[in-house]
Amino acid sequence: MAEIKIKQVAKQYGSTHALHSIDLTIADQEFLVLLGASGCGKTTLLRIVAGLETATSGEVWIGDRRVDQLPPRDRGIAMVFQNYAVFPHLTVYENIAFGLRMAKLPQPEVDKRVNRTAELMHIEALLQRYSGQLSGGQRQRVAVARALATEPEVLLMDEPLSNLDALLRMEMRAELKTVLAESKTTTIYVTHDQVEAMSMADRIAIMNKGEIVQAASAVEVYRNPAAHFVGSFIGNPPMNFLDATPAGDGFWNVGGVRVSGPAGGQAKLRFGIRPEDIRVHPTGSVNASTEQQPVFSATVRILEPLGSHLLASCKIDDQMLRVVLDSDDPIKSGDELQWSPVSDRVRWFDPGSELAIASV
Amino acid sequence: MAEIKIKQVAKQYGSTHALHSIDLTIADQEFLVLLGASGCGKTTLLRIVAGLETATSGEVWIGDRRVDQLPPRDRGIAMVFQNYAVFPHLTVYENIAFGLRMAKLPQPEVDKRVNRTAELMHIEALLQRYSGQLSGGQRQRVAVARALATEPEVLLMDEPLSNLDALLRMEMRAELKTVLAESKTTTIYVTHDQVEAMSMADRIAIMNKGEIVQAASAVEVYRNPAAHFVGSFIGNPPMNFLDATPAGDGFWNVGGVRVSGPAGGQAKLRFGIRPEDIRVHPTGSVNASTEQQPVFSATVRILEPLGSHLLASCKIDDQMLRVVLDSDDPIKSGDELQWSPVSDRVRWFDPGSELAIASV
Amino acid sequence: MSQQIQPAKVMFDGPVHGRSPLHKYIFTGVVVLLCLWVLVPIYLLAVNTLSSPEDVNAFPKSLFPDLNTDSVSFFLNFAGVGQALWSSVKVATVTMVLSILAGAPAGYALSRFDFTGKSTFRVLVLMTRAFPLPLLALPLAVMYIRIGLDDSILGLALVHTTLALPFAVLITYSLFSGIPIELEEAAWTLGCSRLQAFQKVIFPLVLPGIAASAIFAFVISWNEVFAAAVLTIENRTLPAFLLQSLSFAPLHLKFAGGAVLVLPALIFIFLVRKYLFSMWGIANR
Amino acid sequence: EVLFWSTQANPPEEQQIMREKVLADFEGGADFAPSEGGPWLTRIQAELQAGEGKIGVLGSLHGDLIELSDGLVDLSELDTSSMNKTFLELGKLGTDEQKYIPWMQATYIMAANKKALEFLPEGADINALSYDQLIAWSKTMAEETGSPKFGFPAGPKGLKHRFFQGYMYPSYTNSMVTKFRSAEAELAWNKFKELWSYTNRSSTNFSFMQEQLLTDEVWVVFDHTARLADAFNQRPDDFIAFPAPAGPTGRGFMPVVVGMAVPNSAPDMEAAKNLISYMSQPEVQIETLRATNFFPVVDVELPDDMPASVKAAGAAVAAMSGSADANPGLLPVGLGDLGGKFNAVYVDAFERIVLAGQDVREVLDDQADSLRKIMEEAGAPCWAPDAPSEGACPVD
Amino acid sequence: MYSKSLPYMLLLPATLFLCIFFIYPFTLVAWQAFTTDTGEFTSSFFQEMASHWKFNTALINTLLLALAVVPFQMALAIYMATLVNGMKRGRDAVLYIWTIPLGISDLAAGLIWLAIFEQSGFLNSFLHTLGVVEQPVGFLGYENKGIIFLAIVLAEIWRATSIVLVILVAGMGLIPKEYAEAAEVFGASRWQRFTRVTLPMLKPSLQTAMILRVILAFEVFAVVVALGGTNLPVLMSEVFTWQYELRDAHVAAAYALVILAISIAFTLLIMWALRVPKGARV
Ligand SMILES: Nc1ncnc2c1ncn2[C@@H]1O[C@H](COP(=O)(O)OP(=O)(O)OP(=O)(O)O)[C@@H](O)[C@H]1O
Ligand SMILES: Nc1ncnc2c1ncn2[C@@H]1O[C@H](COP(=O)(O)OP(=O)(O)OP(=O)(O)O)[C@@H](O)[C@H]1O
Ligand SMILES: [Mg+2]
Ligand SMILES: [Mg+2]
Repeated sequence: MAEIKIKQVAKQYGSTHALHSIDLTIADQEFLVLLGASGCGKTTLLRIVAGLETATSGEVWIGDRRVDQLPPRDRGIAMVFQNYAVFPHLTVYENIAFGLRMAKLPQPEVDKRVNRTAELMHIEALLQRYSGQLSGGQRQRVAVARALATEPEVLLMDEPLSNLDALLRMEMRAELKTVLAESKTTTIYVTHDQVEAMSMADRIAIMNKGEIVQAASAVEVYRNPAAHFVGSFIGNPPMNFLDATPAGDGFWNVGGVRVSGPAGGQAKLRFGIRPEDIRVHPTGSVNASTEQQPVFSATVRILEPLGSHLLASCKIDDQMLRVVLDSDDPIKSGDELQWSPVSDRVRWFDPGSELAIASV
Repeated sequence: MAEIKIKQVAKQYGSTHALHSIDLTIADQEFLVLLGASGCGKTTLLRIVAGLETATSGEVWIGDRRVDQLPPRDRGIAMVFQNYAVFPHLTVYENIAFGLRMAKLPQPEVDKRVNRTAELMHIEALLQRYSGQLSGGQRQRVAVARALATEPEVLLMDEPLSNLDALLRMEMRAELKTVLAESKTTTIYVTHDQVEAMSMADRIAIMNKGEIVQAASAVEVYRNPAAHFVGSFIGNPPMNFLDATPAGDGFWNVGGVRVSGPAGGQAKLRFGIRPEDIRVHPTGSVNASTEQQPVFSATVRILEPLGSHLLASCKIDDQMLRVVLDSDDPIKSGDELQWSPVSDRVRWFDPGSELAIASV
Repeated sequence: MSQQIQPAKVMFDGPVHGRSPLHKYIFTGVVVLLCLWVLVPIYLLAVNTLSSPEDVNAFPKSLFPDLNTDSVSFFLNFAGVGQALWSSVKVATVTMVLSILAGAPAGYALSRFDFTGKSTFRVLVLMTRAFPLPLLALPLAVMYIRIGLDDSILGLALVHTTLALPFAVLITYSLFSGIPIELEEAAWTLGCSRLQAFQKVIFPLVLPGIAASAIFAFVISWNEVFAAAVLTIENRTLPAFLLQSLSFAPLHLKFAGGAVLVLPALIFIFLVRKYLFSMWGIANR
Repeated sequence: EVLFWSTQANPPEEQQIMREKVLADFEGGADFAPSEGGPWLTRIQAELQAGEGKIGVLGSLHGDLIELSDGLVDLSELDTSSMNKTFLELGKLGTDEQKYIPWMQATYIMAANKKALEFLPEGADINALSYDQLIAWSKTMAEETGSPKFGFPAGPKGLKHRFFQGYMYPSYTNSMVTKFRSAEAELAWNKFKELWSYTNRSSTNFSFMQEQLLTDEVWVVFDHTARLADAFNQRPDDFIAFPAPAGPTGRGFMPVVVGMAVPNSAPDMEAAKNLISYMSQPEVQIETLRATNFFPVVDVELPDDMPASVKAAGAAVAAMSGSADANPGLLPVGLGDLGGKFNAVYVDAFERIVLAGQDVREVLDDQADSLRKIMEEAGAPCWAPDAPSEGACPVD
Repeated sequence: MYSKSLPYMLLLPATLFLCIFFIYPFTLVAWQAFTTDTGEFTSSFFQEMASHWKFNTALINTLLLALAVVPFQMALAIYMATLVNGMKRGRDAVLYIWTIPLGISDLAAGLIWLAIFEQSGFLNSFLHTLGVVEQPVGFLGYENKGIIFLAIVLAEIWRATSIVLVILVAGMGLIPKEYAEAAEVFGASRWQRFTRVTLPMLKPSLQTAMILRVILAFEVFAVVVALGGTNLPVLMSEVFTWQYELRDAHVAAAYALVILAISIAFTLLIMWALRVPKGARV
């Protein structure tokens, strides 16, 4: 049983508040991904759970034990460091075996596990090298292998795949997921890669400036961002936001178009729609005034080819709107675009609290 | 004028061949992205261009000068190191100013440039910190700022944004691109992020095991991979490959379906199609035997939600096929899928040489 | 991949650009010159040691005298030299071990923690070196006689340890400061206690520093005369036995005695040199 | 085993003979442990303070033993009949008890390389030299050979103070203390300055003149008999020994006495006293002479097979004490632990007058104050050649 | 993450050592500097010391020697350390040779250099053989205080540079090469790399080496006596003189305290000058 409970944990470095009161529970065997902007406190949180940093206040529980005062080695954890921390004086083999030797496993077992994890990480050919003789990505894989080999109850990974190429990363992702599910490990996984987050996470926790803004399943986080920040942070390209002013009767004026929205007394709202939830009408195929659905128009400014797609950045009333188009769409910069939102995908936010308004 | 010419450069570490004979010319002011698997020699190549490593053989030219024997500081370059190498004994300000002080710029100029690049990298609030007081991503941005501040003729960047969140990375990408275009810098940019590569590169060079496999524009690399490796490496998910056996008359048998292909005497070919170039037919809407186009069927095995899409991994005759579906497709694991390739998107490869066969 | 893999001694094969042949000659020249600067006086000591008494007193002196080992063999046959040599080795070894055992933890604490009294401790450690030992010998001897430590290997080693401690503490402190704490943290998360992390990670990385401290400790003990002369009687160390009578000895014996003393220390340094200079390319990633 | 803690017989060769020859026959065995003055003193002080220890017998100079006076046992019971009475009296250290038993004696003489003899001033007798002749001789050598050939042990371990106390002052003032700042003393210092101008400049590094004799750095020297021995033993034919020079008030000279004492803290009193008795036997004294070049303090017939150094020094000492103008002085008595400072008065005068070139008169006046203070603090009465005094020896 | 007491536990063995084998005897000795034999408190010993005609000379000589030796030695050691780091072949052999003087006691070193400088020594023999001088020159004569001083400086540099060297070499080995590389890429010349990267990152080792060296320099003794006799009194030789020749333990203790005070003052100065800002540690 390795449920992790983080209770009101805060951390200050001098006058810098790295973490404001964090509350988060990671269920036993759960795979939690921590997402957040650079410098928002992810590493700090991981280090506090690992016992490498003392929280300024708050409690950390692993299983039934309060671990705040326990040294790292008594917490049943392993960690992949953001900057690897591969031991320079040991070969790759001995690096991976390090935790096993500490646990006094017999040599055949050590050998077995080292070879297994090395194979998993595709570094079996490098076992006799020293870290100075490895490439960045290879070193990172050694760090992951070292943590995996110990088969900990709790695994903390700080951007463990950031230096790997897409292909390898995809493979690693799948293997990691399988291995960790098999070994019933509770995992906190920090990443910047949203695809990674989406595809691996049982649950995603979104951090912003030292606070957890939302912790929910991938789909939930994506579909129903709890706050403006989540919407703007998740999704590539992120959610589009347009200002909305009241137009009476639960209708709102968004970019010159009347849209039905929440019935509330707010003086202002924000209309949110994901780029891929935008349906573009072929030129001339709709008549905005006669359509049932709201039809917006936007001017295309920049076009970016992304291989499988085409990303169009458009303007509506000086506001930015990004639309994902099929890569062979014959659109040009300067074109006028007519579009409608997929109706149940529109989200509304309060610009004051920045929080989402419960769907209507 | 800072064209970079790399001529037959090879590098061996002891008996490890990190680079086989590399030939590559980067035009003046070009933005070249280097893509390749972990450990394929990207960093090594950058370091040789920078002068931090001596090539075992070959020549490096920058502009009109052969620079092999020149020390790094005489090469007019700046570099962002994969592991940052931010000076721990200097504040962020002094780190960024380092190159400027070496160039003996007057203090007001130093001040101006440091502040400008720091702002660009969103680290203006951290100028008085030491690197030990920064998060991983912040440190990385310092490394980038330090290199940008010197406004070099040639800029070498080794995964400069790998530790940044998607949002910031997108922003940085755009700003980097603008700044570098303005300053007419010739750039070699190593990344693992294909979106980054696609959106930034004037040209992408794909490396594999110490060799350059293809160097071409983003679209070209994506659409017309020069080799099996490129197809399988680029694209997320990558290109699907299916074995093809001759069926006579320029037709080939692929997964039990007759497909028109190159007319050649090969005993075997490989049929390549990108996941997003697969058109799925709604259940029951086509009859494979009456259709003009080839219709394949595949069994869905795994479904992965990726936020905006749904990735379905299917099987055809024990071969793996990945298909990208709309995220609200009601498909289930075990379903039978009927699909056709978008016709001019099919690519053929020779399984022996692994090279693409010129389109028919 | 069956290559012979060396540890990455990366520090040294840095960029080699910009060195013209002239630079290389100058470089080599300077190195040779500095080697001579060290070796020539040693050679002269050897010359005087291996000369006959007449040659030692002759003028002008020859740089290549006839070999004469009388003076050296006088010392080697000197009654009690073997015993004294052995005592010296024992004392120096105990000193070495003790000073590292007591010094390294202190150096570690200084490098890793911020605590009240840190600077005070550093100054206190240094005071030991900054105060003339001979003055301390009297109270120490009285104490030793009273508590029965007098004339023992251990007793003398304890005093020598006190002398060597500042070296051990400060050197290990400065080197520990150079080791990224993350390596240690990684070890902790992999199941190491602080002590184990120290043994398995920090220790190998600072081996040069430890070796340096060990050499200092050994040499300090080896060459220490005063305390040795006061605190030991039957277990006299070699310097106590020889060195202090050297100033009364005739010239040729002075040199031979000096050489007899120097030689073991040189052998010791030779033996540990590879630890002294073993380096790991520590990168912080 | 009795531990014989000595400041003498320190050189390795002497140590070895002491152990292997001199002490070999002592029943019960003795461990001869020589050491330098610092450790020697520190160790015995520690044992005395602790009230227990390992040292059985102390062997050292009169001056060293004075300081330990309170910690030494009375040795009156030992048979001292054949010993030099003057020395025995010194051994009481101004008390009623026999604090130490004389062990051996020595004195300071001159030695010269035979090459120097050709420069000897006209009509000078090497065995009855005067200070003026010594100066003239040194001058001739310096001028003829191009470099000063007179050497003087003014180094850190050199025994220069003995020269001033026991040789120069008695020869010029017939006093050691009382006439410290007299006009005669002024003359003496000026003479010495003159001599110094023909003295080897490196003398301030010289401590054992045998070394400089052997290297030919200097040809004529003044030093302790034991510190000249090597020269005679190594090259007996090249050197001669002769008496110290004479001044207006005679040929001043001073003996050195080394004593043996037993500290209160000695582990085995009986054995310690036995060792002292053993050491006082004539045969042992002769063996000691062979080992150390210090002469016996009991009446003995010296055999013929003595080392060259003993023969040469013995003859010179005999000539010196037997000369018509002999003016022997005594070691300071009753100074207690001020002996060092007493010596420093003379050494400082030397350094200031000769080395620093300060005004003789002023320095003497100044140092006389220090001397007076020391004498008063110690309350020591005068000793030869000064006339006996009531109370502290006065400094005029 | 550690308990507050851990650092103190780690310091405990060293502290115990120091208390028993240093602080205790030290207190007894230091006490003597302030009290008479009968136990009265007095400053007369310090007055006696300060008014002694050799005190100023000894103090100045000591400081001058340290000033002449230590900075040069630091520079030389740093230079040697960088030379060694730039070497590929023969590195171990050269380092070994350069560390040889480490094993040589100051007594032996004094002996060796005396053999060179004395009148019938090697230097004179050499000059004589070359025909530069006819008569051997008395380099160490009391009138040549300058030469004596120079000889002592040479001998001290020869003897004790290796102490600094070893500490610095070990320290340099821990500086990751990536920083030098980064500096090089950003246009730093060899010298700039050295001053802007190597030296600052070497600060802890520099500090240690310098403090130890300075303290040892204030205690120079054996070499000075060997080469200079009594011509160049230094504080440490005065301690010996007062303790064992003048037999005045009080004044000797006062001298010792002076050495201690200077040493501590310089230590604090060096610690301050070479401090590493808190955040700048690795
Ligand atoms: N000092 C060395 N000794 C032996 N092999 C080395 C050494 N340095 C690098 N290599 C090998 O050379 C190859 C290329 O390394 P390089 O660092 O260039 O890879 P890379 O493309 O940058 O990889 P990554 O994306 O993982 O950073 C790797 O397989 C690596 O193991
Ligand atoms: N020692 C320190 N002193 C002061 N501030 C610090 C210190 N360590 C971290 N910080 C600050 O605390 C904040 C959180 O840092 P943390 O390393 O947890 O960020 P992160 O979320 O891991 O970021 P990244 O994704 O860039 O690695 C950052 O703003 C950082 O600047
Ligand atoms: Mg982080
Ligand atoms: Mg790399």
